[in-house]
Amino acid sequence: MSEPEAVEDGLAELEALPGGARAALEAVLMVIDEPATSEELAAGLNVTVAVVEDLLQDLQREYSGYTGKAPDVDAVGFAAASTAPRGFELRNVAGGWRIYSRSEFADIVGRFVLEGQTTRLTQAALETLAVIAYRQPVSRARVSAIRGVNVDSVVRTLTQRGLIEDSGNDPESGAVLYRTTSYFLERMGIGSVAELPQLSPHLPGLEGIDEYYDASRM
Amino acid sequence: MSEPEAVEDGLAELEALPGGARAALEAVLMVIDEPATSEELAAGLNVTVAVVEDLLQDLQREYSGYTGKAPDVDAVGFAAASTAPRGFELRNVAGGWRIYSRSEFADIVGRFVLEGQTTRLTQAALETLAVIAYRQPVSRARVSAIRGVNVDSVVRTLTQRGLIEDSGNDPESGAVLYRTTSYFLERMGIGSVAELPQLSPHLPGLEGIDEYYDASRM
Amino acid sequence: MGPSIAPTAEAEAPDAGTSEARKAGFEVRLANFTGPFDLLLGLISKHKLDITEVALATVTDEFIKYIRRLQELGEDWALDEASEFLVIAATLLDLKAARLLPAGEVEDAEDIALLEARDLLFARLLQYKAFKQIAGILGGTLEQEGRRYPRQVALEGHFAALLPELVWRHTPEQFAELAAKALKPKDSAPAEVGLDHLHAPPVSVKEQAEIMGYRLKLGAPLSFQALIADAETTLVVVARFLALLEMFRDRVVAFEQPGPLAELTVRWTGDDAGWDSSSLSEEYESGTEAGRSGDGANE
Repeated sequence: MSEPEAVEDGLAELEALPGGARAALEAVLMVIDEPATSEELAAGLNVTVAVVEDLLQDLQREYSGYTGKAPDVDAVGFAAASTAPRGFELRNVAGGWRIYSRSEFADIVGRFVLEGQTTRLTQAALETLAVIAYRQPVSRARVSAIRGVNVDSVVRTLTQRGLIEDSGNDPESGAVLYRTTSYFLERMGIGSVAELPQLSPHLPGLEGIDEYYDASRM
Repeated sequence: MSEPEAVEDGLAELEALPGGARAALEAVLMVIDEPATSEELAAGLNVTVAVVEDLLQDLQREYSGYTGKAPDVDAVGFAAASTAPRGFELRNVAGGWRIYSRSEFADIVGRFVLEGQTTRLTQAALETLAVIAYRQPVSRARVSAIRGVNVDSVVRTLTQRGLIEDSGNDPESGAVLYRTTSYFLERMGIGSVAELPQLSPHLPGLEGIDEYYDASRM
Repeated sequence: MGPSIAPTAEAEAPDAGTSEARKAGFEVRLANFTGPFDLLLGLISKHKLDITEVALATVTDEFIKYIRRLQELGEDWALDEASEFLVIAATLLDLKAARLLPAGEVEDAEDIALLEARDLLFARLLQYKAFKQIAGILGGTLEQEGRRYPRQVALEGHFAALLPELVWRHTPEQFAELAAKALKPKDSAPAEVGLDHLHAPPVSVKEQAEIMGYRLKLGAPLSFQALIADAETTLVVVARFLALLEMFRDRVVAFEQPGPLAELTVRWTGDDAGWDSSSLSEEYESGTEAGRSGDGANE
C-alpha cells in the first residue's frame, strides 16, 4: 500500500472508474461513521496522502459552491464560480474528515434526526467544560477552586455526555485528572484543542496566576 | 402541514435558503439512516409530495450524471448531459429514499471498510452488548446512562455485526429500542435469552438497580 | 450544582421579591448564579464597577445580604457550597473593614496579609471572569455546531457481509460476569467518591484524649510536638489536636505559645481525679468521619 508504484497504479485505477478518484473518495465518505483521517482515506483508496488531501479540498469547496474543478464545470469553464452550495458539507474535525448536513437546514433535518439531538448544557456545565478544556489534564479540585464551587456532579454529567474523560491520576496527589475527548472536538467543529479561542485576551495580566494560585492552595 | 397554502409558503421559504429546496432535501437525505418515503420527506420539508418527487428525481439523475437541472448547469444548458456521476447515488428501496455509495465503487469501499475493522469486539462493545442483552428492549440513552458514556458508535458497530437490532420504538419517548438477534444467540451457543445465566450471583443487591438508574436519569 | 439547573434570564435575582424567591426556593439561587464568583461578578457589573476598583463597601453589603436571604429561605445548603460563599464574604468583610479605617500606610504584617488576600481574591475573580466569557463562547459554538448533523449511517448490507467473522471467546458465564460489571452502579454515593484511599483505621478522639490526659497528669508541661511524637498517622495527629481543643474547653489543659508558629506547650490544669474523657462531645466519636465534609477538597 505504501509502495510508490502501487500508489501510482491506484490512482490510475481510480481514474478509470466513472467519476474518477474524486467519486471514489465520495463513495468512501458515504460509509464512514466517524471522522476519517487523510491517511486512512489514502490507504483505503490506494493513493498518496497528498492526492487525497487535494481531492478532499476540491470536494469541500465544491460542496460549498466555490468550486472551479467539478467535472461538469470543467467543460464550460466560466460557470465555475457560480454554483449553488449543496445541502451538505465536508468538514475536517477532530483530526478527520466527515460529511455533515449544512447548518442552514438544521430545523428541517432535526425533524428527521431526533436522536443524537443534544440538550443544551447548563451555565455551570459550560464553565466547567471551559476550565477543563483550557487546563487539561486537570483534577476536579482544581476546577472547583477556579469556579469557586464543588463541581463533582457537573463533572459526572460531562463524562456521561462523552465530552470529557478520565486521563489517569496525578502522580503527586493521586487525584483523577480529566481531559476533553475527541467527541468534544467534533461537537466544537475543531481539529484539536489548540484551535480553541485564545484565553489570554480574556485574562489581562494574569500570566502568573497559576503559580500564585497553586502556591496558595492547601 | 397538509394545508395547501401552508405548503406553498413552505416551498418559498426553502427557496430562500442557499441552495434552495433541492439543497434542503439533500441535507435530509445525507444524514438519515432509514430510508424515508416521499410523503415523510414532503411533510418534513413542508412542501407537496409532487414537489418532493420532482426534486428526488432531479437529484437522482444529477448524482448519476444525467442532470439537466443542476443550478450550475442551468446557466450553460448544453453542458447538461456530460456531467460525471458522483460517488453516491439516491436509491428508492422498499418505498423509501436513501443515499448509498455508488455500486461501481463497491470494491474500493469494501477494501476501506475491511481495513478499518478488527475481528474482535472491543471491551466497550462487549459491555454495551452485555447491558443490551440483560436489559432488552432498551434505548441507547438508557444504555448510555448505565455505562456512563456515549454509546452511539458502539451500538452502530454491534448493529453492523448483526449482534443487536432495532426492535421498534419506545411508546413513551419514541426512542429506538434495541434487542439482541438470533445471531447473538448462535454465537453464545444458547437457544433463547432466557438461557443467559442469572445475574444475581455476580451482583448481589441488583434488584433495585432499575429504580436507581431511572431515578438518576437527568 | 445540579446539572439540571439551567440559568435563567433573571440576572437581577438578588433584587427579586423575597416572596417570589421563597416560592421557588433553592432553584432561584442556583438558577441565577453558578457560584460565589458568579454572584460577585454579577454585583460588580450591576454597579458598573471595574473589578480592580471595586467599591468594596457596597458590594460586600450586597453579597452578605444575598447570603443572608438564602439562609432565610431555610433551604438546606450544602456545606462545601456554603463555605465557598462564606470564605469570600469573610474576605470581602476584611477588606471593607480595612477600607473603613483612616487612610494610612501599610504598617504591619496584618496589612500586608490583607493586601495579599485582596489581590488573590481579585486574581481569582478575574480568572473566573475569563472562563465565564470563554464558557459563553463554547456554548455559542456548541449550539452553532449542533445545527450540523453528521452522516453516520449503518453500513450497507453488502459491505457488512464482507466483514470477517467475529472472534467470540466468551462463555455465557463470562458474558454474565461482564454484564454484572457493566450494570453495577458507578457512583451511587457521590459524596464518597475519591475517599477509598482513606480507609485508615478509625481513630477515636476520646481514646487520644485519654492517652494525652494520662501523660499530662504526670505533671510536666509537654510540647505539642512531644505529644504527637508517637502518632503513626496524620489522623492520630488530627485526633489529638481535636482532643486538646476539647480538653481546653473543659478547662483541664492550658496552652502557651510565645509567638505565632512558635512551639505550643500544653500544661495540665485540671484536678487529677475530676476529669475523664467521657465528657468529650460525641460528635468526634465517629473517628475518621470527621474529615468527610465534601469530596472536592479531598483530592
